[in-house]
Amino acid sequence: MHLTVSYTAVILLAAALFVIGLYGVLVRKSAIGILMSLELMSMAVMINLITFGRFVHQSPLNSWFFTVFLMVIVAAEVGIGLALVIAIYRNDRTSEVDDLDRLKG
Amino acid sequence: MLNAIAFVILGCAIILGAFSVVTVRNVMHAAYWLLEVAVAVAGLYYFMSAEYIAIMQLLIYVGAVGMLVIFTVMITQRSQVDNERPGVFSLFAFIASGLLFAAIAYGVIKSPSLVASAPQAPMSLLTFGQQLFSTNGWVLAFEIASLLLTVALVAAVWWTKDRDN
Amino acid sequence: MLSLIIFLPLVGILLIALLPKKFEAASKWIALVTSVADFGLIVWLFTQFKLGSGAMQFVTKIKWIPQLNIFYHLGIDGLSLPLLALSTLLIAVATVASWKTEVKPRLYFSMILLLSVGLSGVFLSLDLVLFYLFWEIVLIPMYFLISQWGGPRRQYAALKFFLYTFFGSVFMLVGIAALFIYTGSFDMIALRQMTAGLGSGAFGTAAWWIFAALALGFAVKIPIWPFHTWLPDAHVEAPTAGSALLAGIMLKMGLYGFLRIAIPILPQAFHHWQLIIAILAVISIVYGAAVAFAQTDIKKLIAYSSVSHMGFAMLGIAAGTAAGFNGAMVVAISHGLISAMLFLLVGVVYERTHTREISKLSGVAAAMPRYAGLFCFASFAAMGVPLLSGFVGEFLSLVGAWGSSAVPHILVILAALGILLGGAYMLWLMQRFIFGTPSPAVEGQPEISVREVSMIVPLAAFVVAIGVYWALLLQYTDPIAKVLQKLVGA
Amino acid sequence: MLQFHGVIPVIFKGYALIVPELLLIVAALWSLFSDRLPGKSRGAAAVAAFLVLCAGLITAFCAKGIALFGSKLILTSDARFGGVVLCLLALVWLVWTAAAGRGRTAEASALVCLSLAGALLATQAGDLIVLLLSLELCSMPVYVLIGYRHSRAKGLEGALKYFLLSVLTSLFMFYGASFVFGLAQTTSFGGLQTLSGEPLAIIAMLFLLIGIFAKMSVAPFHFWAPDAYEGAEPWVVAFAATVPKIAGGFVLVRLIAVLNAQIVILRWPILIASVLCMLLGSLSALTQKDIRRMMAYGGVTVMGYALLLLGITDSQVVAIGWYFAMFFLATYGLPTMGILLISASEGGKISDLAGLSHRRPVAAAALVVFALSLIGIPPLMGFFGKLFIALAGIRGSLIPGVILMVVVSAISAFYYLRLVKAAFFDQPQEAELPATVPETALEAEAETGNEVEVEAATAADDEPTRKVAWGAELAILLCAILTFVAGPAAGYLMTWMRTPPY
Amino acid sequence: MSVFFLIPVFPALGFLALLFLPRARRNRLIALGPILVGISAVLAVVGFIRYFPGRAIGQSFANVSWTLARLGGTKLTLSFGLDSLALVMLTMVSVVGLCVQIYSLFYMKDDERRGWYFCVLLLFTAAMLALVTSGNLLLIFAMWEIMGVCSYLLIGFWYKDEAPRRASVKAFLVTRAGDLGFFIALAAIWQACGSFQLETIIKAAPQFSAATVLVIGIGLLWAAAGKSAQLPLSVWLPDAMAGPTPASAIIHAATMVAAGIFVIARMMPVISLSHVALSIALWVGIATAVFGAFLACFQTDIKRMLAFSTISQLGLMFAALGTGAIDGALFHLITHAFFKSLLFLAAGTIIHVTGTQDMRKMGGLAKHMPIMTTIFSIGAFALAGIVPLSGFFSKDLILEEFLTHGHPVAFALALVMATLTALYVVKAWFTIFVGKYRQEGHVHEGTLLEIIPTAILACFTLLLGIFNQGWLGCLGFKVEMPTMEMASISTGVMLVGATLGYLMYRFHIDNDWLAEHAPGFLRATEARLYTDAFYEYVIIKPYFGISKLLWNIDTHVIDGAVNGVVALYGRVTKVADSADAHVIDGAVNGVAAGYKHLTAAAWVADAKGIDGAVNGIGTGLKQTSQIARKAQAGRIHVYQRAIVGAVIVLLIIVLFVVLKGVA
Repeated sequence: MHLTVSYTAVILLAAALFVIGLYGVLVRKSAIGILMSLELMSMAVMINLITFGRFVHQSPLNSWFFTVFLMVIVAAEVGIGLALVIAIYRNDRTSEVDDLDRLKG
Repeated sequence: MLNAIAFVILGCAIILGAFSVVTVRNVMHAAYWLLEVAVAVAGLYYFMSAEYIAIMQLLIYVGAVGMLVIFTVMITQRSQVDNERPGVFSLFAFIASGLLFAAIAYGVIKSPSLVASAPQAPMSLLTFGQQLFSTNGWVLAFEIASLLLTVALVAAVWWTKDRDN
Repeated sequence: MLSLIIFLPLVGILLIALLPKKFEAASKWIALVTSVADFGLIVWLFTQFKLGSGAMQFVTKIKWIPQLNIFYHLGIDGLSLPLLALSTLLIAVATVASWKTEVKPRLYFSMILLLSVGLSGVFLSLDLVLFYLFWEIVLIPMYFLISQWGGPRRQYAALKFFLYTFFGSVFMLVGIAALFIYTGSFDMIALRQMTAGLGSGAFGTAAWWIFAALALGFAVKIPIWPFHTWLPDAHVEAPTAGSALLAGIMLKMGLYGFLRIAIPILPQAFHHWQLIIAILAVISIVYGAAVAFAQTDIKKLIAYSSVSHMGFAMLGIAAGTAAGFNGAMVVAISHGLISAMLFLLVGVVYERTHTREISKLSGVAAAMPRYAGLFCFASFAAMGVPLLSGFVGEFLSLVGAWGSSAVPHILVILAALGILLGGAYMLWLMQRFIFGTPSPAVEGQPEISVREVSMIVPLAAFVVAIGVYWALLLQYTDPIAKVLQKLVGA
Repeated sequence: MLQFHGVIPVIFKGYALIVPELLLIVAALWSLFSDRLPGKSRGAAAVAAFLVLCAGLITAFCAKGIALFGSKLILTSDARFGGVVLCLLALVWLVWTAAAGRGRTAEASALVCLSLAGALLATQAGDLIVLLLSLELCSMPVYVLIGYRHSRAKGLEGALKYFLLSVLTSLFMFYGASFVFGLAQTTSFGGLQTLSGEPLAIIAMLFLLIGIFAKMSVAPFHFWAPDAYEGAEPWVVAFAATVPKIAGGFVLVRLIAVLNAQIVILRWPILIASVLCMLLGSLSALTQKDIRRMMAYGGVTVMGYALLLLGITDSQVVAIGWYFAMFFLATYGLPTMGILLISASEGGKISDLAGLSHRRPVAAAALVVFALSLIGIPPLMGFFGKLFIALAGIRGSLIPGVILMVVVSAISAFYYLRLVKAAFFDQPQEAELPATVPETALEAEAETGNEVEVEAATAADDEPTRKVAWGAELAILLCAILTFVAGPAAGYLMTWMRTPPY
Repeated sequence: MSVFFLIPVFPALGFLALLFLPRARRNRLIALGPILVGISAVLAVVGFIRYFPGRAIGQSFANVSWTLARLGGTKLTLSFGLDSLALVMLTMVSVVGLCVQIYSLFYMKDDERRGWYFCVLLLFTAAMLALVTSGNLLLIFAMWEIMGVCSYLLIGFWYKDEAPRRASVKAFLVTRAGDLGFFIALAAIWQACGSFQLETIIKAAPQFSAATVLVIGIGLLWAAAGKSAQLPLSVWLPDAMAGPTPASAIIHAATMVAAGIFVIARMMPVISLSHVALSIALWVGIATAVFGAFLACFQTDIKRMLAFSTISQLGLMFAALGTGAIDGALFHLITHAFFKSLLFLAAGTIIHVTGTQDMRKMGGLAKHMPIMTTIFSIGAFALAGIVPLSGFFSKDLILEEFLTHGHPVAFALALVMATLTALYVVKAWFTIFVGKYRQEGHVHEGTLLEIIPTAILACFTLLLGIFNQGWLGCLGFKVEMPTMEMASISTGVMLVGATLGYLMYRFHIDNDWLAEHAPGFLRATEARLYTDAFYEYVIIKPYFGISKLLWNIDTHVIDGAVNGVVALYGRVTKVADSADAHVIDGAVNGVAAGYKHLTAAAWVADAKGIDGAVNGIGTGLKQTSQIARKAQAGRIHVYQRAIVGAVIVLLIIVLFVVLKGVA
């Protein structure tokens, strides 16, 4: 394994992915855009997990479980998120986040 | 063992894809880029000898999540114009993300305990399966996950029903 | 047994709450029956009470919050027994006095019973947190009594009453917390040894301001001179039964606090403050008497007279001698009886003439001779005429103060002057209110009714009993006074 | 230290100790299929209530210091106490919905049961993955509940805001968890104690903490709460504002207990969060006119009080601080739910409460008990909570924090008493008052059964129903009695939670 | 327990019996009064005869004591003791009491509140009898104050008109002012010897410190001055005449005023230890004597004249005590009691008959009421000190005591007082009984009920005069016949006074004459040498002012200060009257656990202080709350940015802490 330092590079890659996702969440205006950015961030987390499992831990077993269950969570969240977006769309004909500012104060 | 070249290619694909998901104006194109990133990540898993996870990644992210996103974009696409709305570049977000990345990077580089362990014995999927369903293992987590998905199901059904008294 | 005394009125409140609107009038009967039953329990307690021993009796100690060793700790001794009897008696008398309340009677009588719970709790609890808990509980019903059924400026008076006592109690809480920090216990009896054990040093200076914090909390309640401005407003605006209770028993909670908590637990700190308390007490006496002289409203006059009488009790406490402590306790009881009588009598006239202005009322003796007789009796008792309880308290306080090394004799002479001034405003009131030709407001008013007399007679009986046979009260308070004197080592 | 080392790893073949969760799943399923089952949606809520009651009793009496599923679930005594409190809250909520729920509430009770299951598991979790899963299970149903009336745009908007912000913070939590997993090489809490104090571990723990703070709506991450609650209906907010937050609280205390060694550095963010909570929460609540928003900010303030304790590092007192924090969190739930359930059938605004004492004296009395408890007037449990915090705070040398707490609780008295003032002293605007409103619970009994005007949930804001069923009054009364009794029973509860003596 | 301790009990029972009866039945039972006092009078006389030879004052034949209470461990006992002094006083008080009771039957027969009058009179008699026999200073003080209350009730008996009301208050307050001295003395005694028993006090007296003895002495003298109307506190007695005459007879002539002298006599062994106290008593006594006599000469009202004469006689007794020997004072006390009560009762009849108290309107009554005239004359001449009557002997004894104890100046002043006494007695006698009746209408003789009691008193006055050696000498009194030159000096002085009196009557040198010749002098006498004025302007008026001032301080300064403290801001900003403001006011008041509804006008006007303060807090909080709510802008992006920002900030803090290694 000549590139021993390489796995930290993967962690940094994951971090970059996480950060880009975060940037996306802050910038994107449409709800779906934000959801997609959130997906990116979740992928970053999973890369992180798998890399630890593979390179640091004795057996990658735990990391796999962790990743699988994370995927379940993300899938559920996407399910709910999109259902919500569609419901809002049916009400107001918009999914632009900035128009939704009735609740304040 | 990780093949350096494969890592570089996949890394670029992921970063480029993520960047364009975030910045491209048309939401549909963003969705496509998301699929691209998902595939790249699956590849990364494969190279880290986590084949099963790679397959799961493809199944869930590309198959389920990607399709759902595209499907929703199509439904809520009122007009071409909407999609073309220019993404605004916010300095605050950029600086914040940069700082966050720097902090994490600093932490990762400085951390002494993240030392590479001895080469692992190849792990068979059999143990994964057994552990998943043994009471000492992850059956509890599995059950909770199932409940989670039921909730998602109920939510989706409830919100998309027309009559709601 | 003691818990039964405290929580019996709660049963009454429950019964009243369940009364449907149609039977609203029955609530006063329930209140009366409960308070008389409570008083009966106290009488039974008197029979079981072992005289002469200064120790706590009928002690119940149950673990309440073991983590902070807070206990549900009740006990009774010579100091709290008479005060408890006085409080239950006054609650019963107050119920009779407010027989004619039409506005929301159910809420009114449940508030009175809640007050009874609070008061019995205060006098019986031996755990500082429990004591503070009941101390705050008493605040709420009194606030409602004043703000719901009071006179024209009741909101302001109720608000002022609440804020004064609230701030007082916040200081008290700080004191209690500090005591806990230094000793780790809330038990009043155990604290006496603990603080003695700690001696001076770090705790010495801390004891000084802990005593100040506790004393401030109690002083607001007594009230001592600079903190008394809530009393006249609260009295004037409270309904008759309310002000009788307020003056009759709630002022004594402050005295009880001093005698039960502040002095026995922090005797060394008491030495530092003894002279200051004495000075404030004498100021209260003279100031109260003088300002009472200038009042035009009878209730305000009696309120200021309460300030003056409480000054005597504080002088007795500041003296630190056995006679002084006895005097303070006797003043507490006798002032409770006398001021309650005076307020009830003023209430009788107020119910008839709806005014308390002295200028509008005169010549009551001609219109209502029996009423005038009772009022004169009460006034003489207030003036401290021998063979009545007023004299016993004031005499013992003065004798105690004279014998104490901490109180200079000039202060005692000033206090004696207070007795004269006390006589002055009482006589001045009687001359304008009772004697003389009947004013139009008083003309043709009906004589005092049997119900109203039945309120006054028990109180008057006790006043005479204590006045003639001093041991009736002193046999209970003297052992306590001896213990306190030993603790203070005046 | 929580008794982790003392726990007997009993390999439990049977599923006896997760029966409560199973019962909740059964209740959820029953509600989902309630259209075909007897009693329709209201019956479902009643059955759910019964099952929750059984779950509560089981957790109360048989869960004692046992690790299940290979120590993935650790049932310590404080988790048991948390479980019972959460079951109680859900019970009150379900009884109220059974009696006065308007419109189709089947899905709502199903979601509540699932969320409660998630909450129970979260408080008992002994493993990082199980913890994350249960937290998600606990908060996901709430997204739906917030947006329950999807015909109301405000509801959905609230739900969306809650959803997005909560997912964002959960991802932070996952990211933190991944690093913690990476460093500690295991996901079980026992293993986490070996975490070293290196910067990466600290950052990871901070991310983990941020995720939980968001669940508890602690100050810098509380922005979703007021909007989400205002969007939702009061009866939904009653659940959303109490159970998930309390579950989050218990999880936070457990995590802090686990990561005790490294937590010293994280003491600063906790204290900062606590101060922010108290200030922002109380000041914003002061001028609120909507009860739900006010309770949201009230919740934030309460979290501030609890966090104050968790910031103690003085070794002798730190353990006691946790237990007091847990006790305080538990005690704040009941009054909040009570107030919100009362306002549920009166309309969300404070002005809607006007003249409550004439219409519903029982509810008015209960309102007084709730308000006084939240302020901290002695006989009720709010006082004991604050007393403990004060004493532990002073002992743990956090005196400025305690002083801030006293000032803030004085300010909180202002807005809670405004409810009492509205209920007792304000006259209702509209003159006509339905004479038939039952004067006392007893008279209500004499009314014929508890017929409830089923009112189509119109698009208009939830205007108050005139006829309030006795069941609802009963639920609120139950809630008030529990709040009242819990005060003096504080000592018993603390021993039941095995709090170490002072 | 000998039966003689029942003497005070009978009148007390009478009081209790009458007290609780309604007015009608009480008026019918007034006969109960004289019967009960009669019984105790008989008992007193029997006691007197039984213990006739008697022992020295102080050794009690029989006493009974009981413990009232335990005070800080030491026992507080009360006791009654019968010694020769007590016996003599018992007889005197009960006989005078009996006569007054009988006389009152007549005097009050048509007053509709006569039941109440007899009830209080019985209480008074009981109190005086108890005081006399009590062997304990605390019991004496208790009875002392009870008598004060009775005098208040009796003086203010006709409460409908102004004069009695003011007089009763004045009397009670002045006597209570005196009682303060008693209070302080008691306190000093308790501190010194821990008991109030007379024997223990007198036994322990030598060990007292000089300061204690001085305090006790001055305290008791001040109390006696109050009770016996000595100079500084003598203002109340002349006004006390507003009460019914028989009441004045017993209270302001015989018993109550004598109580002061009695107590000083009882406590003489202690007081005599401090010479300062004795000299004070002497000079105050002599001054009061002369002052009283001087003013009596210019009184036109018969009762007021008698009042001033009582003041001067008491002054004389006080001075006698000042010499240290109590025999002269006590002997004069007893004789004075008889002839002064006789004079008062007779004056009562005269007033009843003539319908006026003004002597100038009377005249020539001798012709119409011969019996009353003789009785009145016996009393008057005893007062003047004419030989065969008791007044002469007791006054001589006092004069001798002055000489034997070396007080020549006091002796001279006493002679002046004697002449003045003779002057006003003779002047009064002539104006009332000689010349023609200046009013129309018929003057009739006194009825039987009036004559019997006055006759009894006249007999006692004569009896005491003639047999004083035999009667008093044995009861421990050192009484001997006055020496020839003393007798001649006093008779001479009396004759001078008498002639002056006759001349003033003859040439009508009375107030009208004085009006032209010495108006200033007349005003002075009318204003009682400005003693009343002194009290009015130096004490009472300023006291009114002070109390008004303190009340203002109370309502504005202290209250204002307290509210000020509550108001965090100095100047209260006017709260914007938006709905919010009301909410805040509501909330702020709400802090007092619920609050009916904002009675704006009355409340705000009154409570500028507290309301302003509390509003001050309210405004401050409202503004900060607006700012806090701004943060909740409503758009998701703002929230997300806020969250990420918060994360960043926390990260920086944590890293900063980690890097600096600060735990």
